[in-house]
Amino acid sequence: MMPSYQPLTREQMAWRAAQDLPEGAFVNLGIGIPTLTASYVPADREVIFHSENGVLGLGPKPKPGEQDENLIDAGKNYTTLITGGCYVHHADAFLMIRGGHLDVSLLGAFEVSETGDIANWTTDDPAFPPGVGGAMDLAAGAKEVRVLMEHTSKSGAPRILRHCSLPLTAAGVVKRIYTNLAVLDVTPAGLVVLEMVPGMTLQMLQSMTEPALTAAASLRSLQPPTARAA
Amino acid sequence: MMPSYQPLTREQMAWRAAQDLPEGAFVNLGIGIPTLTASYVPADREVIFHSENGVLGLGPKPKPGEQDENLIDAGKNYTTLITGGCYVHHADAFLMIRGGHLDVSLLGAFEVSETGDIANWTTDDPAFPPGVGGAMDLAAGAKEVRVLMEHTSKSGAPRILRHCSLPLTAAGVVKRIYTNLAVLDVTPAGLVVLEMVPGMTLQMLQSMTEPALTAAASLRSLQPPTARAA
Amino acid sequence: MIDKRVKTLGEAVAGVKDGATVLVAGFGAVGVADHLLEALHDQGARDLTIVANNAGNGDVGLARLINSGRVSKVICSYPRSGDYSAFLNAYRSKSLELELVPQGTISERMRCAAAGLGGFFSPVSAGTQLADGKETREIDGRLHVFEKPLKGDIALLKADKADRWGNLTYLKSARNFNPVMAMAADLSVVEVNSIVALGALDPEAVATPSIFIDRVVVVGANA
Amino acid sequence: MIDKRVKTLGEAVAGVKDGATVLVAGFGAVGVADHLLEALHDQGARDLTIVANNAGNGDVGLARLINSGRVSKVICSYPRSGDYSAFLNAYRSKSLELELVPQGTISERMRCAAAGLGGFFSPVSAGTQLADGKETREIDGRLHVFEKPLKGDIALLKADKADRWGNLTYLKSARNFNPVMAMAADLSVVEVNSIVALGALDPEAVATPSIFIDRVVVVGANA
Repeated sequence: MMPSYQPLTREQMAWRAAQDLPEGAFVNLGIGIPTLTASYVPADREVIFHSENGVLGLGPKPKPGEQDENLIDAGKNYTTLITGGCYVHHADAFLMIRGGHLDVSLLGAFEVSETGDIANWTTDDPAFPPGVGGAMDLAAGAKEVRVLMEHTSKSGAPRILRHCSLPLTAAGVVKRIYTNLAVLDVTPAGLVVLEMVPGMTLQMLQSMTEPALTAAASLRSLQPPTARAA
Repeated sequence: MMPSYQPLTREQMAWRAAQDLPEGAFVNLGIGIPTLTASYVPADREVIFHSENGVLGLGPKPKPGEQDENLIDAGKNYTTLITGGCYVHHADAFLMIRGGHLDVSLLGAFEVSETGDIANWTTDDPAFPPGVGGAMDLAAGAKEVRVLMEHTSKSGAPRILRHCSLPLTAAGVVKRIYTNLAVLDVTPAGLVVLEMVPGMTLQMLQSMTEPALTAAASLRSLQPPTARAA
Repeated sequence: MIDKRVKTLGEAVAGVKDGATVLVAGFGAVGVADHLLEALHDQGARDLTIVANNAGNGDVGLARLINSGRVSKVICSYPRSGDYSAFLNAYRSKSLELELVPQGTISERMRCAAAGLGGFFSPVSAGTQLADGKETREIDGRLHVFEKPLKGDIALLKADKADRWGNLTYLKSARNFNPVMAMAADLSVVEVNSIVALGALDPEAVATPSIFIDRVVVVGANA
Repeated sequence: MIDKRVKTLGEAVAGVKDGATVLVAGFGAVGVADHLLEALHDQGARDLTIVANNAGNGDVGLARLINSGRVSKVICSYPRSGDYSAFLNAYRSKSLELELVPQGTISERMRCAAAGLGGFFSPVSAGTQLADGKETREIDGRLHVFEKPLKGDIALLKADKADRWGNLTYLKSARNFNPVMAMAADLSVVEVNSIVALGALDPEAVATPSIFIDRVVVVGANA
């Protein structure tokens, strides 16, 4: 039987995460889907994006021909600086991360546990060297760590687990999870579902999630404006 | 019997210490006699003076009427910045001190021991609160710590001792001592006298110094140009 | 629109609670937020722990807070500077506790807190009275002392220029403790000589990035 | 007269010994001292430990040193960036050891060495594979890992402008690791786009003060 619901696209996921970034927030966007989030911040809000390589106030991608070879983001793509932004060195950039100066760190992940553990730095493939970059700093340091990821693997296996199977990036840090199916909060009482895509039931969502889910009293539909979606 | 020697003035002591500051050296001058040293650096040498309050490249005192209320030295006197100098914040100013980036830290002292212990921060007077300022940082951090002080107390008691009687600022750090009577090196074999004022004998100097003194093979006369002295 | 400007000194120091730890920038009389200190006096919070390099002069600013019995502890490197009679009287009457910390250790402990670290080992003060009771460790043949992070509830800062986001520049040696304290407090409040348009400060020369600043108030001729 | 300028890239890297620890600034291809890395290749030192964020690309710079068998260890946060085949081949053949360190911990360990400290406790990596074998401590209810200072024998830096004393400014995100590595090496060598007169750099905007720099060489159009 075909599912009666439509998972969010990557752009819609990014749109949803962007709605929760408050006015004036300092935010670090992880590489991957989180990076897309910058485009969906409501136009009347000022949100300041931080890049681990010493840029506070990342702007949109430069227009073709206007790239500056000395201005890249954490994904090593050309970027711009918004008015009011500034440059700092690496130790200061990570002081901002580790010291709790970022309001939100929005990360991609392979797995998240029901207690907020996150695994996003290695698949432990012995054929390749591991790489950690700023992942552990970003997971450990921000005032609030949020994850943006597909709800299940390509084969349909849950990625929200009782315990992460992959090596941890940090333990007990994730507060909110945005997936292509739902928005969930990690609480001391377990995972609470705040929003689900139209047509999704708690039972269906539970079948794709390892730990027990509870519906929030305010449970509502996760419906991004289709006009914004790619 | 009157002594047959003439102790150095404070200015002459400062002159002597200045002669040992090499071209290109980064130097911190402690409050008191060490501060006077800046005026006696040979004109053909560039020596860069560091101030704990975030000034790298302290210049001479400003002329009357040219004081800048935002530019003071560690002694809280108005100062100037030389061409090529720059400003840093306190954590960076002390990173320079503690991290061994200063070539010479020239300190005043109450007492120095034969193993290079220094006491210069408190007389332990219970009637007054203690104050340490940057003394312990400066004594612990520079590549070479040198002391500039009167050889004896006003009452004639030795201030170069087997063990300091006053609370220590740092242990085993002093490499050279300039007094109003002599220049001495602290070596693993004990105190070695490099220079003495004219008319001084090793026996007389020993009588004013608690630990045993050895004369350097190159022992010579400490004779500042009187024209420079105040 | 992000706008950290507040109109009055009262708004700038609003909310300081009794028992708060207050980071007071400056070295001697330079780089000190004189107006914010007076406003804190008016605000009324008591039982304050003050972190500063010195301990106040005359009967203004920090000294006035001490004279008014509002300070229960001072963490500083050098209380004996200028006319420090306010501190001296309180110290002698034991109405105030002194924690004496080497100047570089004070600034490093605040940076440690700012950087989200749990403490560090320093060779400074090892083997001295100021290390009494502290954990020590020999590292690479040298004795070190364990120092803990030092965080403020509020920092009172003085800068030259600010924009509405709170990016700051300073004047000469008035920089001193300001950038470090700005990073090390939950609430960082700055008095400035002037506000400039967003983008007017050179992005290569911002000394305190906006992320560390919460409130900005103009003082002096431009207020 | 202090003059840290050297005329050739060969002079700039003279004296690097076999077994040296080399701090290589840059993030991706930005802020990397490409010319100094090539000069180090020509200079010939072997058995190098490289500290960098990434592990080289293609067959230039750091990758070329690796391909030439000159690197025995890489301390980095993210070797898998771009065409990292040089590193990958050496890693697979076990001719090179990898010490993987979180990016903020690398920069903080270098700052720790620069600041003359003996180590620090960090919450980053606590409870993960990268903390295996490291001392841990619970501080304020949170697990921390003890991290040691990381010092270089030489730092290879890239800046925009320098004066003859070695004061430096950078361009935009090319600042990255450069100021930290400049502070953390016994010998700090920088390639710059241009030399300016002493006093031409704004004293409020010097990003690396002269005290940290030993040799300056001009590269590119102004060389």
